[in-house]
Amino acid sequence: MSKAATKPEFALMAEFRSSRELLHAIEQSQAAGYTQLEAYTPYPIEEVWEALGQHKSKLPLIVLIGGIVGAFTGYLLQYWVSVINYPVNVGGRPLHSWVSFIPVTFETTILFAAGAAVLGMFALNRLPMPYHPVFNVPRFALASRDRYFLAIGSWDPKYDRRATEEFLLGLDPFEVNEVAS
Amino acid sequence: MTAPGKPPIVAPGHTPGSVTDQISSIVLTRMPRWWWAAFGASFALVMMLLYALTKLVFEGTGIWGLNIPVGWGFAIINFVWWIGIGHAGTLISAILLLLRQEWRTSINRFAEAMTLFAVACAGLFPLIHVGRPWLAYWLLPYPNTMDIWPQFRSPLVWDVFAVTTYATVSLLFWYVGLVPDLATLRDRARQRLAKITYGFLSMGWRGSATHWHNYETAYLLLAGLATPLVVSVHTVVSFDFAVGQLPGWHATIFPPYFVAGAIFAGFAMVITLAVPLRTLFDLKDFITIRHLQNMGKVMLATGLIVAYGYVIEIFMAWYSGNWFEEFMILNRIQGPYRMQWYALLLCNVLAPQLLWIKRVRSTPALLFVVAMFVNVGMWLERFVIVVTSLHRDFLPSSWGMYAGTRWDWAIFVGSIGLFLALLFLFIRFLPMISIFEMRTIVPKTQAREPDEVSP
Amino acid sequence: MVEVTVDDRSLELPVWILPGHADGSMTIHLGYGRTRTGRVGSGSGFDAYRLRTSRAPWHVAGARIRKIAKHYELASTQLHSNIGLAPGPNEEPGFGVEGVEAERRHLVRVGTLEHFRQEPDFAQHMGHTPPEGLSMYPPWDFPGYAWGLSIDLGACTGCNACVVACQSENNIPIVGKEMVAMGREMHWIRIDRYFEGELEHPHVHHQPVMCMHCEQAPCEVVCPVGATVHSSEGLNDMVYNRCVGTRYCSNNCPYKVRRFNFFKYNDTETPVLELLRNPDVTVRTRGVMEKCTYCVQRINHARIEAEKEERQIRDGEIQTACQQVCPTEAIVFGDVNDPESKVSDAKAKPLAYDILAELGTRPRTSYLAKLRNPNSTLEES
Amino acid sequence: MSQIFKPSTNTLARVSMFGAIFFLAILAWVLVTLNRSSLATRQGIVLQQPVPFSHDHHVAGLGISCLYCHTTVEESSFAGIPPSATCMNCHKLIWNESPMLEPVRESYRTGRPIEWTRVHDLPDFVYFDHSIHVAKGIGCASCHGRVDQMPLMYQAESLQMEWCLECHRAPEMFIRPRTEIYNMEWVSTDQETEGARLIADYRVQSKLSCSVCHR
Repeated sequence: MSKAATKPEFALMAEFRSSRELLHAIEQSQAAGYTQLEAYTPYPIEEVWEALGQHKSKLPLIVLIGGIVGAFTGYLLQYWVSVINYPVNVGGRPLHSWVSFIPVTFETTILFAAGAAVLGMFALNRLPMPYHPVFNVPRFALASRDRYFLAIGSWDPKYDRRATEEFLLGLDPFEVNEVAS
Repeated sequence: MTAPGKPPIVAPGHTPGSVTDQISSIVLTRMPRWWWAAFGASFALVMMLLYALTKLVFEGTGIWGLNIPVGWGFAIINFVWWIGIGHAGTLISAILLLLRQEWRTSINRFAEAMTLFAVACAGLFPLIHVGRPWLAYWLLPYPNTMDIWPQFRSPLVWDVFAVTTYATVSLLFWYVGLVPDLATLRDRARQRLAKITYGFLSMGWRGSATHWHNYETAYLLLAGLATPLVVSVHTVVSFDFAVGQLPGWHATIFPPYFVAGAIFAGFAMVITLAVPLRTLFDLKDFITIRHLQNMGKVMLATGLIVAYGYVIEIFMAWYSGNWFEEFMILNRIQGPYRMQWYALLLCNVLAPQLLWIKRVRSTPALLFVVAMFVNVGMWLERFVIVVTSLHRDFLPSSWGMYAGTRWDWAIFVGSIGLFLALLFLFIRFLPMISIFEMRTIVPKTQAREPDEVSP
Repeated sequence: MVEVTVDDRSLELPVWILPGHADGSMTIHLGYGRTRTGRVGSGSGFDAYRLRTSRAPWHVAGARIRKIAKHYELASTQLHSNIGLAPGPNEEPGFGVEGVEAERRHLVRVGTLEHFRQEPDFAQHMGHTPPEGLSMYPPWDFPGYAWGLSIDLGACTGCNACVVACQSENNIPIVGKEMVAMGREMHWIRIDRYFEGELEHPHVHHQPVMCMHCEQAPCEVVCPVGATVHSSEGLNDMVYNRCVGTRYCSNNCPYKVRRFNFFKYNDTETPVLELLRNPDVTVRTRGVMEKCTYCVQRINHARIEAEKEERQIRDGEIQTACQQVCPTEAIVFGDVNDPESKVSDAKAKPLAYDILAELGTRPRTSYLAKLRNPNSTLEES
Repeated sequence: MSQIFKPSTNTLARVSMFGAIFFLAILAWVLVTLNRSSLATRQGIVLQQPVPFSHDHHVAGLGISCLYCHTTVEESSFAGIPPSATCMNCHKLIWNESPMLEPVRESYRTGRPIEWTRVHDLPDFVYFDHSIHVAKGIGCASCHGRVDQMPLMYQAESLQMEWCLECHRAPEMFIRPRTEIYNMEWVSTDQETEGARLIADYRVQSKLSCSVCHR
């Protein structure tokens, strides 16, 4: 535990050995009135984000919009090229050969939707962000191995450096660390 | 989670910590000596490929064995072969994810990488098969001073869109899947350069609940998008033939039969790679007999669909009453390329029947042999479709024969070298098994309390 | 190979056994084996002048022939096909499938005068031509001119003048024996030859084949860059400068009339050769497809002249190069929209038929079936 | 692990991402512009000629018609470059000592034509015919610009295919009465209505088929 913090700390972070302990700690923290919680786990655990009150992601909507834009882009491009810009008799086929335009329309739909999914995911997660205060905690490296972390942000109205630390220590963590900002 | 009588997905005794350490250590420690030898050999093949391509660009398509009537040969055969191989990766990572097949987890990462590298090899061929490769960008729609655009009724333009979309989406899917693992490597790496590189590539992934929530949504959506995409890609590739009116090409069975063939070929290649890799890197705990058995079953099923395709081709030739079709089939069976057709039946229809036997499915060496037969057989299938159909079409006065030249072979073998070289680089620098997904399934597959941590 | 000896002079030659050649005789072509004919021609073939003396310039008797243990590769643009005769058990290989298939596909249609009198449109019943308007696509209009061509198989003697004329008119490169052996000859028009009947005395049929200028061209639909599309006058245009060389059009062409520049066949470096070429036709570079254009340069020239004089192009004003040289006037070209034109007249004849019409390509090139009028007693003897 | 990156890396990461998008956009714009610039087309560039012939002086100053030198423009696909004899018609008498005209006199004496540098050079696969354009009411100035204002000759238009198509798609916007073909200064007062009338009068077809120009 760091003691002499020159700057106000970012958060307090407790390390747990199992997801059950983490879930228990989240419940206890919420019961104690903490709202600015963030949990870190080595793999996705649905119960954790649900416990933290995240039920619906905005991502499906973003992907839907991406797909619709892709479909229109693909089809209108082909229509404009084949019918409006330079209409040519190709093998006696009609100018607006809509059947032939389906494959490309399908592909652009998928392309735009997939692009929207990836870019949307990174944007919603505020990535890239190579620097983040939580990395200041040396043991946080284990968040990508087998340890579970719960952080309470220092901007939480109920946050108090000492009281919160006491509270977290009461949850039977492996360790509680201060996250320097 | 393990049904009685079935081998487990992960060998007993593993914890999230142990899988993390074991898989990341492959990347973070030195490569064994054989890796250098193998990489060196495949790199030499890449150099041969480059030499052959230089020759091709400077002298012309004529260094290949092509002629009129056989305007397509090795290049298109290789293109379809590679793109077919690519399909298994997306299938494993996307479709099996949607079907909640957990056994996919330990093979999806390198299968996806295999997809990317196979698509890279595949993408090379349409570019170089054209007479003027330096103008291949004319197939892309971009505003130009000629005010001329691609001709969107051509299956080759559909191909351009399908293959580029497939390559892009596969790359995104693969990269998204890698981000948490890159973070793992960032956290484990000791050298500063490795830390910075993995740190940049992982974009600052923290594994927070918010991250995972959006991530899982994105991953599921990508899988949902990749599933129809993977089906569409080989469908579009089959349109290259099915839209033509050549007997032997113009068949409505082609889209489903090509997609099944692609999965068939792809799984064969996954087995071809998985069997040696699990031995060489001691991954038998993660790529278990269960995986091999399941892949064997998928191969058997898709192999039967492919065999059905062959039967339907013959049936339709008779049932259509179209003499051109009928002659095409007779020419396959009796014509000058009949040996290729018989070899194809041996490789693609007979050899997979061994997979009915459980002992074959559970013996890596035997499975590898069957997979090699299928790899060869699927190449022959494309040879039969492309060459046998073209060499004797409508006007007997224009019939001809075709044989690949040494440059055809050099480019084909070179593309295998490129594939292997990329694969060796991949296993050197990136985790070949998805670490975070292994962490996810380990608790479910282990009988004992998973969250107890080794100190 | 064989060694042919006449008196004390002898020559080693390759042999090609052809149907219908009289027993105990051989034909040796003069004019080959030259030493100075340029890049492609030098040293090709054998100089038969060594056997010829001024005493017997055209015909030599008493020649002896002996088989020798040498091998020589012959390059041919097509195998000879014996139609109307299934390959028997004693047939030589190479006589079989092509002939049987050519017969079955009714490519060349022949009848006797007697047959014609009984059934004048017999040729049209030999294949299946889909009725006009049977298409999923709305029809395209060709207001103005609509070019078409008709070839009378009864008149064609297979003299190859059209092939040579086309080659000169359209800057078609000579590719040499190795390329021909690989199936890479560049001629835009070829003469398909069929033998009919018994091997000892077959009938020979010739069928010139060039681009059919199909109204529903299979080649055009598959070109990804739009390098082959239809003109407003129904020509199947080939735009060399747009072509990237996917060869898809050739694969999809049922008539296999498209030719591909596998190498840079045209010598554009030697300045003197510039004078050899027709300046009105693009000299094709490597990697592009080419094919018969119905001599579009002549069409354009005639159209411009007619437009300057503010009149329609007259029938017969445009002659394609092959038509121009045809000694039997078997080839007729003109505007099929004009009911008075010669080509419309030819196409309206009962003998007119299209090859591979069942594919729905609607070719603009059509054929007139061949009629024979045999003397029944001579025929049987 | 401890922190690998400084806080400023976050900004750097974001800036580089948007920077990459910006860079690609700029690159695309540069390529599009370069392809249409005079670097690619030679548009507006004065080329070095053996004799600095001034169209400005001869056409605008002296009032010589285009047809005096480019004699075949009405009959042939090629408008024609005059032989040195045409120049000497006048220059036997005026400026006959000028050192600037020495190449012309030398050409006239020896019979070797002057090797002019070609200004309007279409690719070899394009077949352009002057006579039909002149016959259908396209003036010299439409393609060659105000030659009467060019002291030294340069290419006024891009001669790219999209430029050709601009007129072939809408000839009524460029057509003029046949009487005004050689009039450099002619401007229509009502191009749209008059153009449509001329299109009908001259039976203009403005073909867009490939084989009209490429064969």
